[in-house]
Amino acid sequence: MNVQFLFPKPPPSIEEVKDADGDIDMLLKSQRQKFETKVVTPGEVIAKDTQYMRGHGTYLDENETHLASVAGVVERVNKLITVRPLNTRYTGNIGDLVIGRITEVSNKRWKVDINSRQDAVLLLSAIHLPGVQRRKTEADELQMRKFYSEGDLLVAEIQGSFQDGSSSLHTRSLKYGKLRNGSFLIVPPTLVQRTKSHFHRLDCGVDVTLGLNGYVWVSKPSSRVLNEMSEDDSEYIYSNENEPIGKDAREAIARVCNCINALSKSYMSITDTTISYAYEASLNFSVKEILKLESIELIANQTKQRLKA
Amino acid sequence: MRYVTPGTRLCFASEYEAGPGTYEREEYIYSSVVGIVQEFIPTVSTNTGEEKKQSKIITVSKEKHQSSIPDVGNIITGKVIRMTTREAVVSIMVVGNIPCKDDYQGIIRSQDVRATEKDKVKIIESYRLGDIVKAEVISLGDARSYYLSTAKNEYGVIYAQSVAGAMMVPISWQNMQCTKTKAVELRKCAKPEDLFSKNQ
Amino acid sequence: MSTQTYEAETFRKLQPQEYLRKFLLKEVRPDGRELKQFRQTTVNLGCISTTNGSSLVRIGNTTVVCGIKAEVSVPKQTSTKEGYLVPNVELSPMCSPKFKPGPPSEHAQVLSENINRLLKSASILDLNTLCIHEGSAVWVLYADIVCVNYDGNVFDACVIGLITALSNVKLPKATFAEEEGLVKATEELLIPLNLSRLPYPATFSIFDGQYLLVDPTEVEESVAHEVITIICDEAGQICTVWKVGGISCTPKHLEKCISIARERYIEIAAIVENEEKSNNLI
Amino acid sequence: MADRRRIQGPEVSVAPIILKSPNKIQLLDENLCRRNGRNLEDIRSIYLKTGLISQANGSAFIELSKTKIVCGVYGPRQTKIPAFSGKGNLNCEIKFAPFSCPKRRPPYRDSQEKELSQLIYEALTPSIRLDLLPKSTIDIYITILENDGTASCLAAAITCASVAVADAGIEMLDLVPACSASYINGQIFMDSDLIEEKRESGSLVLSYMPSLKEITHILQSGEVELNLTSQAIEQCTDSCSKIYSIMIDSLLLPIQNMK
Amino acid sequence: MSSSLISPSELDYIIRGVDDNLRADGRGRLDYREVILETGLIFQANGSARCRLSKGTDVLVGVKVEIGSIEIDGTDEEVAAVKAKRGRVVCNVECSPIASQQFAGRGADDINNELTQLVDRVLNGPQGGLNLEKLCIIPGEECWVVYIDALVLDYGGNILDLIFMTIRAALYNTRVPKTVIEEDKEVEISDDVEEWERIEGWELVPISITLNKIGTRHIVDATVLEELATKAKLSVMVNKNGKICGIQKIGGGSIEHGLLNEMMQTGRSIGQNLILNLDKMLQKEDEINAERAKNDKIGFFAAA
Repeated sequence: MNVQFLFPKPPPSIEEVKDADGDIDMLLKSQRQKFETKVVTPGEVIAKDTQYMRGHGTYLDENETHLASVAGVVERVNKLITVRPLNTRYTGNIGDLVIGRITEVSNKRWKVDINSRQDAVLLLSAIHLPGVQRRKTEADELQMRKFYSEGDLLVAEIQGSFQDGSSSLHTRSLKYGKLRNGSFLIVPPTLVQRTKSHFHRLDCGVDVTLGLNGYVWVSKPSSRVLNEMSEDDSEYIYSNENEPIGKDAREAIARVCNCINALSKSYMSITDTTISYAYEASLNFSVKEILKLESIELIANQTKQRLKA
Repeated sequence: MRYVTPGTRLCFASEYEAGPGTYEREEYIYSSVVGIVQEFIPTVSTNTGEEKKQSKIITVSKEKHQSSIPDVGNIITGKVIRMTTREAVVSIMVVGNIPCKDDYQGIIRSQDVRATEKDKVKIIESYRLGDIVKAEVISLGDARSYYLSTAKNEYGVIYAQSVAGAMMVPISWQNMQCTKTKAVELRKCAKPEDLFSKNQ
Repeated sequence: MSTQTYEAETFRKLQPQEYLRKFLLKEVRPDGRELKQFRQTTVNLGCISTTNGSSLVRIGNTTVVCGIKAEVSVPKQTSTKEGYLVPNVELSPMCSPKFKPGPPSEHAQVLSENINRLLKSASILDLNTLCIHEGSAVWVLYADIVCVNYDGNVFDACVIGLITALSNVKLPKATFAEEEGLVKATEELLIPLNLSRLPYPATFSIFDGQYLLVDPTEVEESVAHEVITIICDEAGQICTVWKVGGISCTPKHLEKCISIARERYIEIAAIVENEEKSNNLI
Repeated sequence: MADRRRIQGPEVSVAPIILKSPNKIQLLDENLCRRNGRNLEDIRSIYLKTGLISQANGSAFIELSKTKIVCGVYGPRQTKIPAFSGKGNLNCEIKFAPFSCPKRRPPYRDSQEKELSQLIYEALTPSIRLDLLPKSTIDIYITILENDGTASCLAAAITCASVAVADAGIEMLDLVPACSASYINGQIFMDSDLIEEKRESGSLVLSYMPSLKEITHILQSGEVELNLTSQAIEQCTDSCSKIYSIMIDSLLLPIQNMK
Repeated sequence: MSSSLISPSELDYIIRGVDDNLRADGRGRLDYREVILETGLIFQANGSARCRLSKGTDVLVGVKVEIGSIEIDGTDEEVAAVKAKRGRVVCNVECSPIASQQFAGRGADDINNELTQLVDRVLNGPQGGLNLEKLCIIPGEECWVVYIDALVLDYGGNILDLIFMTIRAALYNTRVPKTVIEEDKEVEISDDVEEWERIEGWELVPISITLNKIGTRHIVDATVLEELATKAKLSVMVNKNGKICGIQKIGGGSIEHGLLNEMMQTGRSIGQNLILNLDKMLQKEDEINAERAKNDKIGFFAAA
């Protein structure tokens, strides 16, 4: 129960950014160009060439020059130039996997917080209803809180978007639905990359669900294999009961959570690989030691090195 | 007769089942209201004919009634205070037989007005402002209103004034007649029952 | 509690006007009173020791507490000897479900304003008697009337409360120390106020333009829109007549009201006198 | 700025300076007896009555010698909070009457009243079964007519409000009696009045559910040794049990008299 | 953001974690997060400090000392005589809307009032530690008024403890000018910064330890989610000598009689330990500050 006090550390000045191998790179502006990732600030010139197409986060001035309108990383796909903001709220794209929290139950729909500018909408017709494939009934309409209630966490896919820019979600698959048996984290959405799958089972026996909106769910794998047709299972998917979680499992979950936090603090992208690397690097420490700033730095550096290798 | 106050320990939880006005905490049952302790053995007829041993239920009947709040399944009486094409807003004044101290808000959606031909319901042909309506609570509804239904014979308008300002009497389940001008107006009427007879 | 009482309650809630009408047809009121009968009135003087004068008034269930606190201030430049008497009525959300928390409702403002007007127009207290030192220091009497239970006819209760609390006020002997600019007062409270008259009110409601209801309850007030208040003093003289709401009232009604108000005056005066006597005995 | 909704007095007014007789107040005499004849551990006698406010769903009035508090409970009634809640909502507001204290209080709500309201809310919430009252609000309004010690006023207000809630027929886990104590010169003065309170070095207010043996609120100020605190907590819980029986009587007597 | 919502399964996970003495971030029940401390960062103030929990709450406190008049309460002479010889402390706590969505608009009013009253009550009484009599300049007329303003810049749970820690650090950092009373009762303030002194009694300024009752057990330094799972909070204010300077239950929920004693004991021992560590750090900070004063500082919030 010792309380540790620390002094703040000054930020590394640009001239002194150390590479993993210990060399000092002089990151002058001209040299920065060499890097694949180019960080720009609003108003900075990205390209003078008129052949490029203007994408999100950029604008054209009267000389047809492309300028950044946000602080972020320049990305180029063929001729389309975009700037991905470093820190932003999540913008929904169709097909994205997101984790959300129910904020309101209203007429035939739920409002879901997905770290976006507006709450997303989950229609009653877009969820998996208990029982064998069936239509929603009036009874369902009157007891929507039996499925999801205010505060519940769920994983869903973005189905489409409305005129006002808010997204609509669906959970019409057994992969999606209510989240249980674990712990919830928030990371900057830009750190989560779009990958083939966002459900990962790590070697340490922990499930990680990475929402593209920066919400992350770390949990113990469910012991139950779900079957679409089974009546029992479809009741089960809306249950609020956790399975018993042993101390070891709990510790593993906590460790993974802390590793993800360490990565997000070091502003490193969060994928199953980085999490595994960070996890292995963290094994030198006890779980609660990973909260400390110095261990976070060490873990992040080791992970960086392994990524380069 | 045993009078108790909230928090009075009544008995062991193993002896009785906690009924209304009581609660169970650890191995005891406590009273949660001011009132009289009562116990009874519930009569349950199981359809299989098996003799099921029922535990005794202990209750505390309230000496002073809490201002009633609507719950699903309650029959309520209220006044129509606002109407749109899709729903009628009702100020719930009485729950069961107990008047509320403060009114609650409920809505009757057009699909809940009557049991048949739901698609053809027009709110304006069923209710008017100021009508006294009897209805059933079907859901706790949204943040603001309870959801009500009048889709049964005994539910609907029980008291209404005509355009001329006089009382109206029901002449069929969807018509009411003014006692003064004999004009007929459209309403979803409740099957008449002598609600106020004792006072008249 | 039988089912029948519930049904009566239900009827009252849904059709309050009809409900009252049915009683009045039989010349009786829902609480069992006759039409021209006042509810039982009690006055309790000096019940709050943090005040210079206080009074608790109950008319039936209606309860108000009036407390008067004396402070010192500088008189106005135009009238250097005049003190202040500041009456305020507080209708807190505690006394009735009708009131919401926050600044005084319109209803409370009307009550305060009417009482203030009564104090001024009937010149009950000569404000010059509140002078401590001309031009420098005068007494300020804050008369705060707190309604505890709002069951109709609160105005009568407020006026009775204020008048009796004023007659209960005892001020300390105060001197103005010129060099320090401070007022120093003795610990004992001795000096009563010199009230020129003690007016008491009577309030009536008219229902359906024909029934004259004396001392209406909250339920009666909510359906009867015409209200008449008559305030008279010990000589039977009328200080104020107020008629609010509704359309009109007949001269006959008004005459009747005045004669009842005079009788009522004698009744209240007796109640107050009794209370003062028993207070003095202690 | 002048408030047009109230009758205004002069802009500034002050209480006169009172010339006191010079004899010093003796809190304790040689027999450890207090000014009002109480022993250190005695609380003042309590008068508690329910049903004073006919307009409210439940009400109570408490009097501890000079302290006088009225409480009215309204509800459960429809909540005005826009979000749906499966649990009832409790709202407490306490108000000092302008004439209740030695110094006149302003008629609007000040920060002390806001804090006391919060404390009473916290003391009562654990005892009320709000889970049974979806979408509803219970409003508890308390008016202090006369204040003879702020800590004891807070305790009395909690006691009074708890009885008023029970009187409203609202389901509760237990009644919540509350009691206060002052630390003066290393001694514990139970249920101190205003004069004692002004000389205290610290105070304790404790509210307690006697049947469940759970403490619903505790508030201590002043620099106190841990064991003295423990002792004061014990004394307060003892006094709470005494107050508890008075509360039960106040609720049951009217019923028994009726029958 | 739905910052005040939590799902039943998260609740269950937290409660069982507390039961197992293994919280969601791997800490035990009585483990504190790291605190990052800085003092003397507001040059306009007489003293200032900023404390942050490693990933969350951020509190900035400024202390300003000004000359004010002594207020006289005319109702009780004996009490008034004591008050005439004392300075005053005025506290204010404000939760900035940038800290959390729930503080936006009027959302912070209640919590601001509650925290302000609590801090004010603790620091203004004899338990506050500060020697108020030393703050008196002319008895009955003028005194130093110590304004303590705490600003919550980020919210990650456990605000109260951090506020008290920061206040203690800021008071350590505070220097009061020397005064000379001239013959005509004019107060002259010395300009010589070297002569300025700490407020006597800062060592005894208490800190708070908040214990959160989750399930049947209690934890310290709760995170936001843990606070949502908390049934009742007990804040215990402790000073260097291990004396209890205030106890307050916060939030709904009740505490069993036996548990209360246990929580008070825990609070006291953790609190004393915390003060010890804090003081060590403050002394080191003095040295660093002296060093830093030689260089120009830029980037108020730059440090990570």
